[in-house]
Amino acid sequence: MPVMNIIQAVNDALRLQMRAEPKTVVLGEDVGKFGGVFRATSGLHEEFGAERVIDTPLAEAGIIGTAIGMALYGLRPVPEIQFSDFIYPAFDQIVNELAKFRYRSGGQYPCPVVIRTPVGGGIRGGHYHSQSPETLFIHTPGLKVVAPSNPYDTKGLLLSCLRQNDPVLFMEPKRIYRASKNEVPEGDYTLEIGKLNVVRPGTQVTLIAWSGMVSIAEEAAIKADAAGISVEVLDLRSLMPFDIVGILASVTKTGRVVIVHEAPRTCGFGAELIASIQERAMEHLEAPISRVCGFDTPFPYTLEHEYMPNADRVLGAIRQTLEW
Amino acid sequence: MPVMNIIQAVNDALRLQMRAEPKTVVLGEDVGKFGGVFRATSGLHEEFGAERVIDTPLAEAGIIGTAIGMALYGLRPVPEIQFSDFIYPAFDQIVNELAKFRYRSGGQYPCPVVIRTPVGGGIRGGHYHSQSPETLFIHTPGLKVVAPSNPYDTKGLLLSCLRQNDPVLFMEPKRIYRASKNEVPEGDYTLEIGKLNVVRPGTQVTLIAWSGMVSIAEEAAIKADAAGISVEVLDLRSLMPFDIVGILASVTKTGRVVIVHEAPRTCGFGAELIASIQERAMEHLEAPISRVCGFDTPFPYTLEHEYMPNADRVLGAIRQTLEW
Amino acid sequence: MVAVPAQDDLRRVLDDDGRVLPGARVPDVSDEYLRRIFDVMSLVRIMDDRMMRLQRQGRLGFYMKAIGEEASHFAVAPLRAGDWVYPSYREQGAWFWRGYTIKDFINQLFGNVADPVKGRQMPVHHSANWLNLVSISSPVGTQIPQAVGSAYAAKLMGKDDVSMVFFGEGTSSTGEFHVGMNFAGVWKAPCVFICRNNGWAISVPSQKQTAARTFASKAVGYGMPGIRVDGNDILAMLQVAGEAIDRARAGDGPTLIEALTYRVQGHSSSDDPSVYRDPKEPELWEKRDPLNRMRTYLRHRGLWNEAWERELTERYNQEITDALVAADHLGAPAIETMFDDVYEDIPWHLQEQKAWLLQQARTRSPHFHG
Amino acid sequence: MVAVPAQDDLRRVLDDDGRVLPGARVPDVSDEYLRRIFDVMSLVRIMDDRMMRLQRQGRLGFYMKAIGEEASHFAVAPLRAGDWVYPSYREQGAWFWRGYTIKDFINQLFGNVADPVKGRQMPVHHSANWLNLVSISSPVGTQIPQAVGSAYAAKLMGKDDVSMVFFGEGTSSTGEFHVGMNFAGVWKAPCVFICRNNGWAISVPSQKQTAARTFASKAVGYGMPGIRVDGNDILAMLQVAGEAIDRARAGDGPTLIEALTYRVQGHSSSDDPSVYRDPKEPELWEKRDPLNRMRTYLRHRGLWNEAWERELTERYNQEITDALVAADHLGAPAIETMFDDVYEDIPWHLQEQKAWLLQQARTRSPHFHG
Ligand SMILES: Cc1ncc(C[n+]2csc(CCOP(=O)(O)OP(=O)(O)O)c2C)c(N)n1
Ligand SMILES: Cc1ncc(C[n+]2csc(CCOP(=O)(O)OP(=O)(O)O)c2C)c(N)n1
Ligand SMILES: [Mg+2]
Ligand SMILES: [Mg+2]
Repeated sequence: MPVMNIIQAVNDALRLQMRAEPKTVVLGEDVGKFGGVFRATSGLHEEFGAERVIDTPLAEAGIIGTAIGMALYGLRPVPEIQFSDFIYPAFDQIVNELAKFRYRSGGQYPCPVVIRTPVGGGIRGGHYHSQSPETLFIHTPGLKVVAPSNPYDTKGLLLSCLRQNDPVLFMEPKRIYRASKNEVPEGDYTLEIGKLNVVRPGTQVTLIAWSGMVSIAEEAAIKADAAGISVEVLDLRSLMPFDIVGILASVTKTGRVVIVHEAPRTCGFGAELIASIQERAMEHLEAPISRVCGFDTPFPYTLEHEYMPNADRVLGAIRQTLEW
Repeated sequence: MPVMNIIQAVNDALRLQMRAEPKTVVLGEDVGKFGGVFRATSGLHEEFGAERVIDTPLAEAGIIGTAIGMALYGLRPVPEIQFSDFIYPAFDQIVNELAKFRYRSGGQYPCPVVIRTPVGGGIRGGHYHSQSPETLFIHTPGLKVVAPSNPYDTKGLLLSCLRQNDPVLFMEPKRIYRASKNEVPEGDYTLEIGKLNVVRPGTQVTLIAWSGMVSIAEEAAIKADAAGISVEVLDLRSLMPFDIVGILASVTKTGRVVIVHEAPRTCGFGAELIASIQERAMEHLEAPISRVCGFDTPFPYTLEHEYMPNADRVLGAIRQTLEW
Repeated sequence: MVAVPAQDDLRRVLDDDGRVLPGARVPDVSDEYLRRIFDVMSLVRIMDDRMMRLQRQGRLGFYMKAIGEEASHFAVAPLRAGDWVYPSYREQGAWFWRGYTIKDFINQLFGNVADPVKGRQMPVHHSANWLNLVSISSPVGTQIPQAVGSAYAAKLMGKDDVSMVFFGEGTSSTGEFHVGMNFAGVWKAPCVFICRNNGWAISVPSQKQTAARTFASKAVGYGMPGIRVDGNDILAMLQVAGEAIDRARAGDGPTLIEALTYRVQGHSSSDDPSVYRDPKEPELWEKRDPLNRMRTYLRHRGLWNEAWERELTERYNQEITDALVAADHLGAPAIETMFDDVYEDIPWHLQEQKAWLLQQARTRSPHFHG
Repeated sequence: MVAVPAQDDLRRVLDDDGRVLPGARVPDVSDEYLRRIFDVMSLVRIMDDRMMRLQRQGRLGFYMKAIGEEASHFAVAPLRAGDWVYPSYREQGAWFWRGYTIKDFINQLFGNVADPVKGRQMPVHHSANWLNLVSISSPVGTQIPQAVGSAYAAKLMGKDDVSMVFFGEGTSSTGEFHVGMNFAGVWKAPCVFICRNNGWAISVPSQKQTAARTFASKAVGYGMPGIRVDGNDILAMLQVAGEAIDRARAGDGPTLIEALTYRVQGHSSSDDPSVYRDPKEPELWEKRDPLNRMRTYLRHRGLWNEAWERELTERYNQEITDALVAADHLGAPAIETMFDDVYEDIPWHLQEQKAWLLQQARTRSPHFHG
């Protein structure tokens, strides 16, 4: 099996699907000849032409707004938002339109648009090239939110997203776009949306992460292991819907939970996980569920490493959970 | 003391402040001669003229974008977003600009804009006249979020907001705009932002609510009382920052918590409250914290009463919490 | 005050009294077609009147009238059935013309079990995919880039379908208007933009929306033709819409049409225009009423007589009454339908919430219909 | 390919070689003023060059050059100190002209403890409230309605300050451009809009941004004058900007200026234009280089000699070197400053997070500066 990075996995999934399904089109800023600022759509313009790999004017509301109209008419648009920090001009189209079209039309108008967008910090991008906005979309009924952490999952999940009929926010962890590599089957395969992956089995503490934080969680788990603590690492992969069964299976086993995310702590998705777990498994919990998150400040530039969760902080939380 | 409803309290606060501070200006759609679709700015145009009570073109991004520029230059703009459902075209201006201006400029450019907007359901307004979007703004560092439930708090908190130097989302509970009445001092007074109000003291269960749900919570508490259950009702009033001290004081006393909000359950502010409470007071909790919320669907029209939390549902949650 | 427009840049065929203007070219349309338009235009007038009365009686939550603006709806008349229409909330004529029934319309207003959108949206937010009429949204302007997307999609898929989108002049101030128009220009999308300039956006007069001389002139910024037409002149409407549709279908790109008309009454059933506008202003415009002008024109052309109009008025009134009676017997959608159509399948958390609600409903709620 | 523009609708004073065009009116500015402009324009060129080399050496995270577009920055030159400027990320000249120092500039790039924005933003996102230069944002277009708000505020407060806002031609596609321009038109706001049309928005050529004939023509839709100027012609720039500023200050409302120029190099240090554009295109434009043209003009006017330019080049190079050395000795902002300026006061939850981080830092982090 070839080894790919996440960019290549995205590219491969798009190419396969565009070959298989002529209705699939890609649109966004710089996605054409340039192949996207991260090169995720590289080569697609050459293979499928400017009509299916569309360099749009600079307007996210236009990218999503027209993608909605394309989907209603019968295409399968895959808009790219260059950085998730720039998704907000399209926010109305996403939360008031895309998310609600099927519902508000009584099921008449499904709207299968898959929005790809890089998320997260760690690239010295400051306020506007680092945000992790998943909460905003998870809180919006009608959207699915998928957040893979590695190339294999990226390809399989992206192909699944492109073939189902609900709108999806597909979050790509930009910090590890190239750094994360694993074996990826060449041809077609899909992964079920809504299922977590037990990245590392363990018995004492459940560590929940997604997207760019999975590798941090693994690092922390390895350090914990060295200190004699057995940590089970869950990669959620899909945030809406999220895999409550998989989470509870782990939590009822360990009784202790640490959640890691990059987004600001307050009202981050970690809060929902805590709420959902304690509602269903309070009697199994042996300590408060703790969170290692981004701080409740805008994402800073110089101090970004101080801002972002790291393995030491996660390890600290693991220890505290055990000591409680 | 005169009795006012919430609309009158808003109007009174704006009028007082506009008299006291010539830099205060009101802008938005229909806020001028018409006095706003809910008449909250009624009479201001007559008293202060079209230059300070500005009917804008139909563009929320323009309303907030220009308000930001006004505030930077030295005015005290108070934009109205006609329904909070229509705030999303201004979302980029709010989360990427307004919220971050002070921070990103190293403190050079404070941006004191107070956005007033009606929230919540119950007026047969369907998808787009009923939303409760607080999570999105609480999750955005740099914004304050204030959500009064009655005229007295509305006036005192609005005056506070207009006199402090951070941007605020001021959420007004439209369902009870006219129905909620109480005594309101005529002149000037302010209430501290960030402090909850114990609406009804009790001993067995802490019931947390804000905005339009406070009256539902009270109704439930009265029913509970009749059934011999003593419920302490907290009106949060301010959601960012929220009054953790006040919450913990109640929770450590009762050990049982029910949270009520209209917004969809998943990633609603209830989740954060649960997370924050269990992190700090796990040992005091005698049952899982439960939530009575809007469902994770778009806000429906015909079935809006089935959608919205009501006293019976809250009472049910109270009972379950006690039975746990 | 909205001035009666300068003639120079305004396309007209009929004068204010419904007579063909000297030198004007009458579009080449059949008698039958014109009579059908008059028929549907009358239905809109009748429906608006009946529904507003119902609303005033407290039997309907909300309504929005189009009185005085009905001719502009018939920009859809030259379209084919396969073409797509993105209406705003004030183009009842577009719905009826394309085959949306009185029953559909009334059931939507009541949000009952027969409502095509299952009671999900407020009154006047219709949707009819079988007629290529796209679900109406309350946030204004969002439909504009969407229509451009459909237009582009048709082009890409090698079909010659045209998309048409309606919006008010106030909506031209939104960012969505700009991005939609701009994409359409760049893509040469087969899309026709109908800006109904009815003078008011709730309480805000059109002069406060823009400093541009006309709304049609905004087309310059998008490299497409902008045409200003007397929106109360059915013949001029049919003509400019027909030309724009033909251009679009021929691959010559989009057109912006400003249909100059007037909102004779309140913005919606919740509005009271006496608070903010001079009551003489609507009077001025009543003389230019589109239905009256069309009637006069048809009479001159020998296509109208009183008996015919009386008959159709009675027929529609009866149909509306029947639909109302039927609607009265139809209950609300079942409570469990609240969880359908959020997604294609119902995910676990909604299954859980649904089960909980049904449990609650069984034991407590007075509203339980399930 | 970005065509060399038609002459007809383009305001020019100098030809491509820096000679005054027959019949052109030279703006009435002093020799000293022109020499100052040349001085600052040279600084921009030198700074861009040095910083890009630094970036290539891996000593700087990111940089954005303005090479070939510098003349357009001097739209700010006719402003008064009290006027407000909202730059985008590519107008270094506007900063230096108004008094932002080389040290400020370099400290910002390094995000060190002397950075005026405390290391909060990426390189090239300056802010200088003491110069009425507003904090730069990465999301493009957001500054446009903001500038209109400041312009309105000045008017309301009875001051005659003007606001000026810069953006690229790509940014004219955003909704923010539209809403800002439209509000400005309606409010007759004293605001000057400078659209730097440099032909490209990253990899997207200007013809893919709009089907309008020119960007200046978009002014029609907002009822304001739109002027197209040779943005590489310093005299023409000063002239049209001066006129627009005067109009604004006199209460005659806003103006849109399209400054036609060209992005000779990559979009930013992260970009590689060879992937998407013909390398011959920049060559064409190098002949129209604004600094060369200005130099020639000054020489003809007797205001330039080699020694002077050599002296200023050396002086600036030295100042930059000094500032770099100084910057090297300045550490990052203290870790606890991360929690300042989110709000005026630090609320409890940030106090808690700050205490936690300091505790962590003390025990673990290698990056602890506090
Ligand atoms: C984005 C958004 N903001 C505000 C509103 C509230 N609103 C509903 S209709 C309306 C006025 C629309 O005026 P216009 O576009 O001229 O259409 P008309 O009602 O005249 O047909 C406003 C402000 C809305 N629906 N959507
Ligand atoms: C809202 C938003 N979307 C996307 C981007 C990414 N981006 C940064 S610069 C740029 C191109 C801007 O082009 P233009 O406005 O012509 O300015 P120029 O870079 O040519 O000076 C893009 C797409 C952004 N910064 N903001
Ligand atoms: Mg209107
Ligand atoms: Mg450009």
